[in-house]
Amino acid sequence: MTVSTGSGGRRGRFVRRIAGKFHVADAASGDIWDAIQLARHQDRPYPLDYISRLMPDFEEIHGDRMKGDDPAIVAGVGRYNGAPLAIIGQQKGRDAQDRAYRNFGMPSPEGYRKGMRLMEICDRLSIPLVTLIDTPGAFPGAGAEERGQGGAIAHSMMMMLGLPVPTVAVVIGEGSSGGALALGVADRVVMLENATYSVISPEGASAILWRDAGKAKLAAAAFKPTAANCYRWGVADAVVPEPEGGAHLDHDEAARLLDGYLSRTIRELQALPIADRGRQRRERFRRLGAVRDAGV
Amino acid sequence: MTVSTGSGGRRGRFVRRIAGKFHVADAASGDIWDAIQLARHQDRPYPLDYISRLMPDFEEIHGDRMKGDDPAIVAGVGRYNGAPLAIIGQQKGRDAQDRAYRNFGMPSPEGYRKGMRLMEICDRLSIPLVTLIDTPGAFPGAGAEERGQGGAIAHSMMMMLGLPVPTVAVVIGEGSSGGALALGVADRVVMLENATYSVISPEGASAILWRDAGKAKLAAAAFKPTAANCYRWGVADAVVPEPEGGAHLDHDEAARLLDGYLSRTIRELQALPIADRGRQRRERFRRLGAVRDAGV
Amino acid sequence: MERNSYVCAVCGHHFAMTARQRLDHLADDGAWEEIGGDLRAADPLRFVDLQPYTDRIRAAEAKGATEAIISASLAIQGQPCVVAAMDFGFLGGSMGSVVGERFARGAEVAVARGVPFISITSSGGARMQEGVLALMQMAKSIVALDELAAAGLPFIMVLAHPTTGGVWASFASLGDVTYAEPGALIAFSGPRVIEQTTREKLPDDFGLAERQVEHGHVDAVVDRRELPARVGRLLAILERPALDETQSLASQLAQNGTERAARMAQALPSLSRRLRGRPEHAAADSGADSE
Amino acid sequence: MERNSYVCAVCGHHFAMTARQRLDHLADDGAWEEIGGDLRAADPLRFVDLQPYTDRIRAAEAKGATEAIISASLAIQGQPCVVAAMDFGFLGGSMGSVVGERFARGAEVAVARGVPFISITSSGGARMQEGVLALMQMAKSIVALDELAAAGLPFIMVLAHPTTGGVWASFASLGDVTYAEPGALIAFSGPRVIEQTTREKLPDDFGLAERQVEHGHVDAVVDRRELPARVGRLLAILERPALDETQSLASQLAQNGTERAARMAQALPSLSRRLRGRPEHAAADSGADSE
Ligand SMILES: [Zn+2]
Ligand SMILES: [Zn+2]
Repeated sequence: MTVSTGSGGRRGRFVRRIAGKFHVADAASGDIWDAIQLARHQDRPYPLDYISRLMPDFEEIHGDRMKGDDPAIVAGVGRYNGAPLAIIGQQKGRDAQDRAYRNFGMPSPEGYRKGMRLMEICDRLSIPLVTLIDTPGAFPGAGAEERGQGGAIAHSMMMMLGLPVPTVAVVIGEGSSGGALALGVADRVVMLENATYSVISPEGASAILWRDAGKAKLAAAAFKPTAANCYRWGVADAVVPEPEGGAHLDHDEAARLLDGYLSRTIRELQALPIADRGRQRRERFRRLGAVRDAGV
Repeated sequence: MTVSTGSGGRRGRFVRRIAGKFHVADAASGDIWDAIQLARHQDRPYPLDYISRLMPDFEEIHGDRMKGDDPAIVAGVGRYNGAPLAIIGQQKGRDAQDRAYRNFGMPSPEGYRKGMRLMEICDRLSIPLVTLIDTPGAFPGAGAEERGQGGAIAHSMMMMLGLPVPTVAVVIGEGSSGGALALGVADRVVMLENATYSVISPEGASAILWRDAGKAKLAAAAFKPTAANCYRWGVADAVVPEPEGGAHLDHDEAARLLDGYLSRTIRELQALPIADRGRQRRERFRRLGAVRDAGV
Repeated sequence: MERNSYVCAVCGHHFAMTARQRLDHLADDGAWEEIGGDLRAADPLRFVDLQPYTDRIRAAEAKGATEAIISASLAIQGQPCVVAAMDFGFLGGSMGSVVGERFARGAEVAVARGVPFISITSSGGARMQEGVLALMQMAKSIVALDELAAAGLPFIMVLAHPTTGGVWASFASLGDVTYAEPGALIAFSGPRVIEQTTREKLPDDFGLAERQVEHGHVDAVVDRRELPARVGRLLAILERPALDETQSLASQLAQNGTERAARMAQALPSLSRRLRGRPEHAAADSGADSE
Repeated sequence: MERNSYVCAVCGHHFAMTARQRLDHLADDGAWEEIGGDLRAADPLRFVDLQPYTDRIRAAEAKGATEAIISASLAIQGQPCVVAAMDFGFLGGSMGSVVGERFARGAEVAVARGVPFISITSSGGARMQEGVLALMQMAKSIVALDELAAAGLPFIMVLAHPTTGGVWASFASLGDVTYAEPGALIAFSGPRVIEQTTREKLPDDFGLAERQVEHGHVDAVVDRRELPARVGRLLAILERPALDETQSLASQLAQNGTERAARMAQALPSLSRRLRGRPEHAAADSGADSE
């Protein structure tokens, strides 16, 4: 039996990527909980905060052309470094009224379909795409289910996978569940320093795995969903630094730091032949995971 | 001023096609009204009648993956001449209950979206597509409007135009309005002998143009929407004969006659290079219409 | 009125504008060059309802317009583009062969010049007097937009009152970005037809631009007075960047990928799908050499 | 029970089946060959909830199955294909790295052999104990289906009770044709989560197969006893025809078109879109010679 989780594993393609250049501390569970609080801090910049700083000229699109417009997803095109750039992100609200309007950043199928409409525009007009991920998950409601929440997420992943343009996914806050991954199938997946990325929120896991709503801290410690760990697992390709103390303390500086990463990365991706970009994107997601081989 | 409606017109591309091989009688208005009655005859074969005869093994698909399933549109894949063939058609009902169930063959956006789902399958799996057109029009309802009836028709046309597989549209009964054309952007558009194809139903035209619901016969005579005339205008590429007296008298024979045309035509289209097929399909629809040139 | 873009200064009502007024309003310095202006309506069906179609055409032309649409080359806020503006005053803005033809020629000029295409609609739908040939103009408009998309050029829609029937069910539904003027009725089936067919009682605001935003069919309601600035800003956002060295390198490399895809395709049966679907993927499959 | 496909002869209730039982039931003569059978769950997070993940794996393996999915080559009604069948009995059919990997390998074998791919799902969703790496298996399944689509091969889904969470939000939603077993619960968020989050009171039949047909997400509810015949018939319908002379001619000609498209692409900047979008169209533009 071979445990193929190290870089020397026999079946190289299933070996997760090991962080080389980024210092990964095995954080204490208290630190992980702090990261989760920071990732959800209500003063943390949301997509529209980044957009207004990175792209003063931004045209937001609205509606899925079938049912309605979902304010939990922001989508549009702006001018960035002398060329058009498309953005899709989950948008939380800051005050009580706005939070309700944005449905706490939990998208409905209409939101993902608005995103797919923008992806089609990216395809037609050759516009690179950046997604900004920040959601506790897709909205769990009967109507959303009836209108195809599962299929909307699946199709969004499939469409992102096939886009011929450069794509970058940035987890800017809380990336939870398929509702986050729907916008996450990109050439590069990166996380802000205090962002988290996980299969489920700690509260959800607490209720399900511990059968006790009060074990969220334990769950967080078990999932270890920090940027550093996601980088170590190969789920994140890079960690983008935040201002000292966290992005919520200085939106302008947070946007500048993200700007630096995006400018460089989009340029790098554009320099790749389309064929290589597509192959690398597929191989990136084909590879992720950790398995044992019980054979020989 | 040049009237460019003859084949000798100066601007060849806008000249409508003139029927050469098909005998076109300038039908008296009574004959046109008879054709309209035949096209709508309640014993006339509907798509499922043809399908059961042409393709005993047929798998119908259901649902648009967003809202529901529209019984006014039938879509599926069957085995035809040793290969898969996809069919989409508007389906009317024969008895009162079935007519209501099928909404009198008036599709909702969900129906066109089910059709587009099948077109995607045709694309992925390289399956030729035949559409069977028979509708008084898309359903005029507030809900259908809210769910995007206009966009569904437009997108259906756009998707048909871009399909890389051979496509044949057959007007088998009453082809009225954009609700018919949504399934009509094909390599070949043909009409059964007693079918009609028009911008609006005679009753609709009567109410709007004559401001009198009782002038349907007059409207029919003005529109002349018969297969022979549509062939003359270049809107139909061929007229498929029906059994003596009309398709409603002998479904088996009607299916055999259609079978003969489809077998030959699909084979012909498959022999064309994809590039030529796509170009010819676009040119076909680019050309249609009749204009005067007021210049030089 | 003209100085206020034909919008009532008191209540904000947007009055109808002719196609010429539309183009004067949008174009920098009011300068535009017409495309396909010589085309006039024919009467292929020799159609007569309460009066002959030719009489209707003559009467409409006598009012000054030559058809229900004008396509023109112009610049908006410094951005060159082509605009196809409809005119409800000409036979209810109905789409006959000339409308389809002028629309298509507008798109073709946009492709030839590599500039965006914009349409402002105001139409009751297909022109019935041209019968099924009017219906076919819906398909012709789709072919034109398909050309535009293949050239990677944007299509921007502005829906003015009313946009109904076959116009809404063809090109007007296919904008990359879609604006509507306040209070514009936007529908495939008009309210009267719906009420007669289904016996539904429709709300007063049925199909209005503001409701269409709620239902997800329109991106934004834009006051006409803001329209030139709003469209100009969007064109500036979408403007293609000049090719710099990095990008020409990238496109060279991409071509290499394509050639490999083409070579590989010769070895496989379902080539059309593969190339159509994803050239980069097909190429990846063919080349272990590149890994 | 086994003779009746684990369906109650009295009330028609469909009892749970293991993946092995599924494959035995579908395969001609019960013969199938496993793909990726050596793969076993690892514990990348050293995860502990009420008990260590490694203990859970050991306990599940002790019951006989090696993981929550088996991929296998087999024939159904004479039609060769690959089937990936899930097993709710193994940790709730949850999708961890092994499920993602075996699913992907199944699709890859289908591509290598040029045969259709079928999946039967029964899963509570992502395997939480593998954290975000479990989430990534959703994306991996999408990559696998994308390969399958690029090869022009069908993907047929059979949704068994229950199909929820990340499985429904990834490959299980993407069948070319999608069947469901009677009474199967199909949902992204389970009823309990919905009721807790939104305080909605859900109907008893929430998310059941029969409702999913009404809402347009499933093509047909198929009784398990009919499943081999129904799937076999569909495979026979979709079977690729043998290449006859006409078609090889056509594909040769198509290749000519492609080569021309590639040549033309060298002269144009936005090649990726054009080729991606419509090779036939790009070729048409390039060649006045063919008109
Ligand atoms: Zn006023
Ligand atoms: Zn029982």
